[in-house]
Amino acid sequence: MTLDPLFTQRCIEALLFAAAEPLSVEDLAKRLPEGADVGAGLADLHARYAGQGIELAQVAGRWRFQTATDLAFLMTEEREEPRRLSKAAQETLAIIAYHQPVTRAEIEAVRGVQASRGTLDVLLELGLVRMRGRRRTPGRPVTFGTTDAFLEHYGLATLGDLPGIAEMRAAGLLALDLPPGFTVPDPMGLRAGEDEDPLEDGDEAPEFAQDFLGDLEGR
Amino acid sequence: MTLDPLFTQRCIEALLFAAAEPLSVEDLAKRLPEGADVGAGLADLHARYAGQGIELAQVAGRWRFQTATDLAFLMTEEREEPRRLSKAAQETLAIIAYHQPVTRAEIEAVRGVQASRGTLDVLLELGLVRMRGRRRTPGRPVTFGTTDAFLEHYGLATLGDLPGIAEMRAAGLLALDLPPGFTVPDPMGLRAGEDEDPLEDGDEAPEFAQDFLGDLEGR
Amino acid sequence: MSTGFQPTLDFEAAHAAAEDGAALVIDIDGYEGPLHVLLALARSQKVDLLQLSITRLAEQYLAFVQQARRVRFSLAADYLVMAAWLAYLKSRLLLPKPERPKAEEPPAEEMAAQLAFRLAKLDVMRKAVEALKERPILKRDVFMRGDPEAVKIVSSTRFEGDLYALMTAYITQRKREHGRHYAPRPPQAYPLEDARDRLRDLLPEMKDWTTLSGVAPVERWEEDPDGPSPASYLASTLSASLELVKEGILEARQMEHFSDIYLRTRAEPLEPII
Repeated sequence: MTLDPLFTQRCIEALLFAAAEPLSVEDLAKRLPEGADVGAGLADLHARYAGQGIELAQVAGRWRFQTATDLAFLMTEEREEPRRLSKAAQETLAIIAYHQPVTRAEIEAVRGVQASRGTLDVLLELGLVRMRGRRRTPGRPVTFGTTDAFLEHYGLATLGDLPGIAEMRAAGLLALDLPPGFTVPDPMGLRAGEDEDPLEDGDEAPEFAQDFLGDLEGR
Repeated sequence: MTLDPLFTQRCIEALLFAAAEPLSVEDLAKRLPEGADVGAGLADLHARYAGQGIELAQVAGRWRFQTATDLAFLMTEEREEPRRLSKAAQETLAIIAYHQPVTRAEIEAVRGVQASRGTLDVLLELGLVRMRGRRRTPGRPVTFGTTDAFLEHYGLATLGDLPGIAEMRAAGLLALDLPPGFTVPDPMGLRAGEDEDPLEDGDEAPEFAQDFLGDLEGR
Repeated sequence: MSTGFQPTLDFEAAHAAAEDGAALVIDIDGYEGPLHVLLALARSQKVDLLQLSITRLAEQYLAFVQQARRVRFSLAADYLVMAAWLAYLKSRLLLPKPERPKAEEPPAEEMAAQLAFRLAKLDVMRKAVEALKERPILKRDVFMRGDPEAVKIVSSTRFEGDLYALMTAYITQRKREHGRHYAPRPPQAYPLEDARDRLRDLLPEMKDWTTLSGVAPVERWEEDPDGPSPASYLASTLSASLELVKEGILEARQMEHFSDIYLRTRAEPLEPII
């Protein structure tokens, strides 16, 4: 038995509209009468809404209705003051997004600075980043990756849709293992013996350490 | 100056969609670019949505989108309990994960409150937690541990991949004022074979097993 | 927010200044570390980062560090380490190659290429940050339905919670556990001395047999619930009465086990039993 495609389309429309969060094809299929072609319904719906004030978008592998991008100027009342991420946090988020799964040490290696306290925490707390597991290397460091909330926030259907990721990968710029014998000094290594909490090691250059952190965390 | 009617229609569509409550014609006019014909826009929109899964409706003189009335059957079916773990369940799960194999009494000792009946049941039902065996101590209490589904959900290859004390500190979860003896147990703990019996041999303490299971199911 | 410093790292300004030829940006607060400075300087060469002139970059960086030190006497070790390494690399690049290169060190050109590669890596991440900002961001550019019908469609097998939440849940409890202290209050006893003194005062009134519970000041417990318990009043009074019996000024009797104990003042005191 096949269902009327128009009916399927209407059902999907109503479900997506009513839902508080994006729905996956499976979520939809479960709610729809048996035999409904969800994929086709979504495609029809997508076409019907193209260019309208509301659009059908795929984020994190799920579907949602959202207002058209070009109408953002109207939404002054709905706009929420976003939590402003520090430059360090933004860069860390980008590195995690493009390199995941990635360890803290690898993030630091790309940035050339030790991750300040608060940078990763903020991302974890905001739910943009999550711990994924552990790298199977000595020390078994924890790896980080992005969450569905990250994809939803930036309106990305999948991680493959990250801007420029294909080009970066092709250019080898996303490889985490640097070429063998790479020996740019690791200035952090020099301080490894000291406490990892940089707030305490003020004895070397007190004002600077202080300033530096104030700056990094001043978000 | 008159605006493109299609543009007006799109603007109204987006505004009504994103608004937290129904909007009056005045509300809309205030937020639209000057010269927009709100009445005509609403009429166009109403016509466009007629017979779709979403409809434009007027309630108490204000406008809003709503799901088509004939699709209400889809909505009622959906009122399903969201599976958000309660705080108690989340906490209990965390203790079981880190301290397994662990008895109910031990869980209560860490939490400082008596485990409510439902808490463990929910975790058992979700398949995140399982009964592992019996502790070889007086009373032979049942011990709990996590399941493969638990590992899968959290993206862990093995229990050894659970973030340890170092990661907790790195994530800023551990303050410096912790007592010196503070440790986080290794969930791979090799105690398992030593003080635990497999669950199957329930014949040694039949009444207890009986009670216990009755307890679990009697809710 | 620290007001004394640039709260948002102003790379645009640094970049622009670096582009004015050899102009150096002294405000090192604008940078997070040596690599970020190097990247800003490298961009001023306006070439593909992988085609960078490392010797020129090294010179620019050394000049930067020198000026920065003039402005701010103490400069973080990272900057100095990088400066020393770049000076070394530059000299190796300029010097004629030794016939037999030292085995433990890669050729200088390779090290230079690797530095360029590393800068390129940081550069693409910088660009990625900008590209992400251009995305239609939820609640800034695009909006979900303002008033969803409160129907949350979550399949029952899916539940919320990630490792961070699990860790947080665990550690909050462990912290609570450490903050929890069990401090039992030592039980208060009715002092024997007080009981004895009180009983002596009561002696004149105890010509007739009186029950022990009638004599013990049990009712005090109601006035002062934090004080000794009724049992303690009873016990101390009994002990005191036995002492007085021993002294020969009080009589006590009990008809059978667990029945009431009666006390009476002895009309004629006996010789104390020593």
